[in-house]
Amino acid sequence: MLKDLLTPETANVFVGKLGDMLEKAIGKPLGYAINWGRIWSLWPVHIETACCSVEFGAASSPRYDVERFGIIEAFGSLRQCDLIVVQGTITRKMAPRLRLVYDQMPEPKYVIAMGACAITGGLYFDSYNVLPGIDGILPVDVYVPGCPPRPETLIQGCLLLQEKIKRMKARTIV
Amino acid sequence: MSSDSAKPTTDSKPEEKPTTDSKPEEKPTTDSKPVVKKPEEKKVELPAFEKSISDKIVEKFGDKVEVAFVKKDRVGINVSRENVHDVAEFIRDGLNYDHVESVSGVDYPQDNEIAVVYHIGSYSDPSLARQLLVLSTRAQREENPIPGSDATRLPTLRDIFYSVEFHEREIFEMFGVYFEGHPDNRRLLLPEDWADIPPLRKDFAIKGR
Amino acid sequence: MGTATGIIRALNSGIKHLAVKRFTLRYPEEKLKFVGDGYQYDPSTGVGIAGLKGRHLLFHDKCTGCQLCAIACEGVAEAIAMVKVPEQHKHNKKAIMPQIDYGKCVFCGLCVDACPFYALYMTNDYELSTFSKEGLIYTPAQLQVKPYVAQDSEIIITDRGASHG
Amino acid sequence: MTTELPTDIKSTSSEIQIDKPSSKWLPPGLALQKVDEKIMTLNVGPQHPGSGHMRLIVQIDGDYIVACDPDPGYVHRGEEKMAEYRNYITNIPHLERPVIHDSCNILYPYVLGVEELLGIEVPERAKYVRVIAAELNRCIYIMYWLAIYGIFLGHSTMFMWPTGDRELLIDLMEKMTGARVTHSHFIPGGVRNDLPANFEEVCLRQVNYFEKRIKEYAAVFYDNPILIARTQDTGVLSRQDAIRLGVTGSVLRASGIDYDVRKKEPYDVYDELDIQSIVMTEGDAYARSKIPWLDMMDSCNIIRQALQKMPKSGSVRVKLKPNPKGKGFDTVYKRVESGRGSLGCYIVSDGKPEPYRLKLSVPSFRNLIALPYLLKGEKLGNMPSVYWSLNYWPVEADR
Repeated sequence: MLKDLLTPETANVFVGKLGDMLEKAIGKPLGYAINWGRIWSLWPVHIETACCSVEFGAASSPRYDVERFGIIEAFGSLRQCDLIVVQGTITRKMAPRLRLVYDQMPEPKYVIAMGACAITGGLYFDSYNVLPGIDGILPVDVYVPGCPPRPETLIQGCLLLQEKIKRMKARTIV
Repeated sequence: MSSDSAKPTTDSKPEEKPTTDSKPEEKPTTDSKPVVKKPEEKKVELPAFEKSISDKIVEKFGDKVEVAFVKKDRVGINVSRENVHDVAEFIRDGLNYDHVESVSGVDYPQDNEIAVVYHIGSYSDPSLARQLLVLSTRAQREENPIPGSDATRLPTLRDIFYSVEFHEREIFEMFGVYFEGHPDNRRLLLPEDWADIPPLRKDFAIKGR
Repeated sequence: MGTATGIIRALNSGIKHLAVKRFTLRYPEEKLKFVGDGYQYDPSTGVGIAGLKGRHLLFHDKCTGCQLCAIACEGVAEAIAMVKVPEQHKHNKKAIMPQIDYGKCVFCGLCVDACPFYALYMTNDYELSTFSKEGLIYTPAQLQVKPYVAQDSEIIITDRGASHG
Repeated sequence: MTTELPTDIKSTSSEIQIDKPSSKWLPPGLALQKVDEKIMTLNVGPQHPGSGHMRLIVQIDGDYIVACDPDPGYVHRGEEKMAEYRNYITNIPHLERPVIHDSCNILYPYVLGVEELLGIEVPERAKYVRVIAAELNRCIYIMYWLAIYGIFLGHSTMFMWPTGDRELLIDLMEKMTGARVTHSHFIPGGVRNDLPANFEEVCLRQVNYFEKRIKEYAAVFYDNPILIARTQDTGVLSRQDAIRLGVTGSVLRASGIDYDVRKKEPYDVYDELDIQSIVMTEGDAYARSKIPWLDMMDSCNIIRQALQKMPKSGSVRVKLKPNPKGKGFDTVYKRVESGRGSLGCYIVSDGKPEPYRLKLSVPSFRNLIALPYLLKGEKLGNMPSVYWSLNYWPVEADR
């Protein structure tokens, strides 16, 4: 019977089905494992763009110690980072540099917009030199409001990002 | 943004013409009538030490200078742009002032002038530690500015007070006042591709205002 | 002081910290205790009441739709917009109430100072992060809800250093 | 390595040959300038842990810096322009943003200036509350500065300890004003709200503990031979040059000039308090980094004095009219001693509710001028210590 089914015409279909089954059996746990690895090593690029960097520093202070969650560890090279936290105002002079930094990061990469200035321009909605939010230049994953946000809010935002990564397809971003 | 900035602002009404031509006899504004307490009008006498400083300058330069105000710890001098270099030199050598704390530009479109105000202080003379000498001069203002190559020019004070270097660069980019003799009239704060008029002029309107 | 003694002193000072209590606030499990219920303002005396400047709380029964908060915010961040509400109040003829965009709000509290009818207060809620910009816009109905914020730890200073309870 | 001190300071930044803007002109960083076979141009920043929000274009010959051209302006947000469109009250949240961790002090000259313009008398208790807030904020600023200084020198403990201990004071400020860093607490005519119940007691306890903690930094940081080797005799600024460059704050006091605005031109109640201004004469990076630390102990002292002398009750705020405005044309220049040095605010009013022109004369911008001068002839490895010892906060300099 098996011999009847495995004609040269149907072999391709069977191999394809087998691949799908394998994908379902292994791919999902594998993706989960990959994502699990990603969420505990969210290392940010060391780029301060404005004053929110003060609270960013406070978040890694002994009081809040955000490295408990495996996120936001002070780290060196941007070629090995996968998170960019835009800490506040992006001016017209800074915007090309920010994009340049983002483009140099390896995939997958995530963006957190920290502070009112990064989300909508905040106080500087009518300034001549400030971008009205960073949506125009970077795809933002999580918005952390406040001016500046409390470290707790930043931690909450990072936990939201971990939650989001957990539910992402691991292989959609190669 | 560039389209907004071309049109002049409407809120600079000509009737409220801010001038610094107030005479030294006018009462200093430190004693202006408080809203809440002390409603009595008191007879104003000028602080003696500050008066002596302004007298020295007037004695030296006569009617080339104009004393704008004499308040507590502050002496205001207005000078025309031809004499500002000489006056500044006298302030350094004759009066012991040695550094510039702040250089601010103020745009007066109704006078067609841009004022540049130097706040000069002294570290080396203890008796002048509280004092600030406010030296104000005015540059001609152009309706359509081409920073660096129009008539909006002033002599630099950098060879007298070295500390004005970055301040004058800032004034150059924010107001378009070119400082003749300044070695480094480059852009400082604005983006490299800034092509609009200098932003702190009054006819540069910001979004939605 | 020689180089060796200097380094030994530095190491010694660091090692002493093994005995010091842990200062870390374990955030999602325990939360900070604040003074009062949030920043409030008393228009009759013109003085505020100390408290955290967090998310706002809007009392629908007191808001008259006078827009003073929106005018105060105009010069700061333009975060407050007046929107129509379905409910009818006798004192609110136009049926408009503030809607706050926390993507713009800077938590300065000047809108609370501006409100003459005790209708707008601030609360201790600070956990506002979202996935989308739209999620940061709080409508009058959302602002009405008084948030529950757990407050259970404070800085305690003992001989073995400062810690969070 | 000491800098050759020329008798007559020549321009240092102008020696870099950068072409005048033209149609083919590229930003100075993107266009590689070939100066010499030996000399290399190096861009530090704006994405670099050692520069923050600014860029330093340095030219190096081997390991020695030949010239340095600072390129600020990455956070230039046009505060001064926007202030012309806002009234005296709504300007308050704006003007504290340049230095959010020193926000009381940057607001102080503005508030004093507006009070002089409007002729407002401040209640006595409010003056003391302001002084306490300003001194707490100075400590918060210096602790953050110290933390970053530690990171710049590769001393991670000195990042962790100050950021942790500064939370003690942030906690106090949060009780007092309701925000961690951006307080918006000072207002023309006093402060926004009164102190919470038993604040004095908590404040005294935490400040005492804080002072005990910062004394420990001597062992781990200031007496550390590695730090001394890295910073002593680095970037020496002589007394004469400090005057000519017009620097301010700890940079000035490290060069042997006793100048503290709190002492020389006391504002609010500083004339009733005992202030020592710490002066050192070495003028190197070590002295510049030690003075803020000693300043903090002085600040703790001032806070204790102020808590003792403060009236226990009374009004803290004068009620203002809506849209207050000055009378006719007037100018005022007020200055205070912030965490970085003398901070001035120049307000020109034309009788409208908005200022006609507002200029912040910020210490960071004034200290920036010393950077090209100090870095000339230094080793590249000393750049972070010299740069950050100037007490420079880029956001403030750009405004």
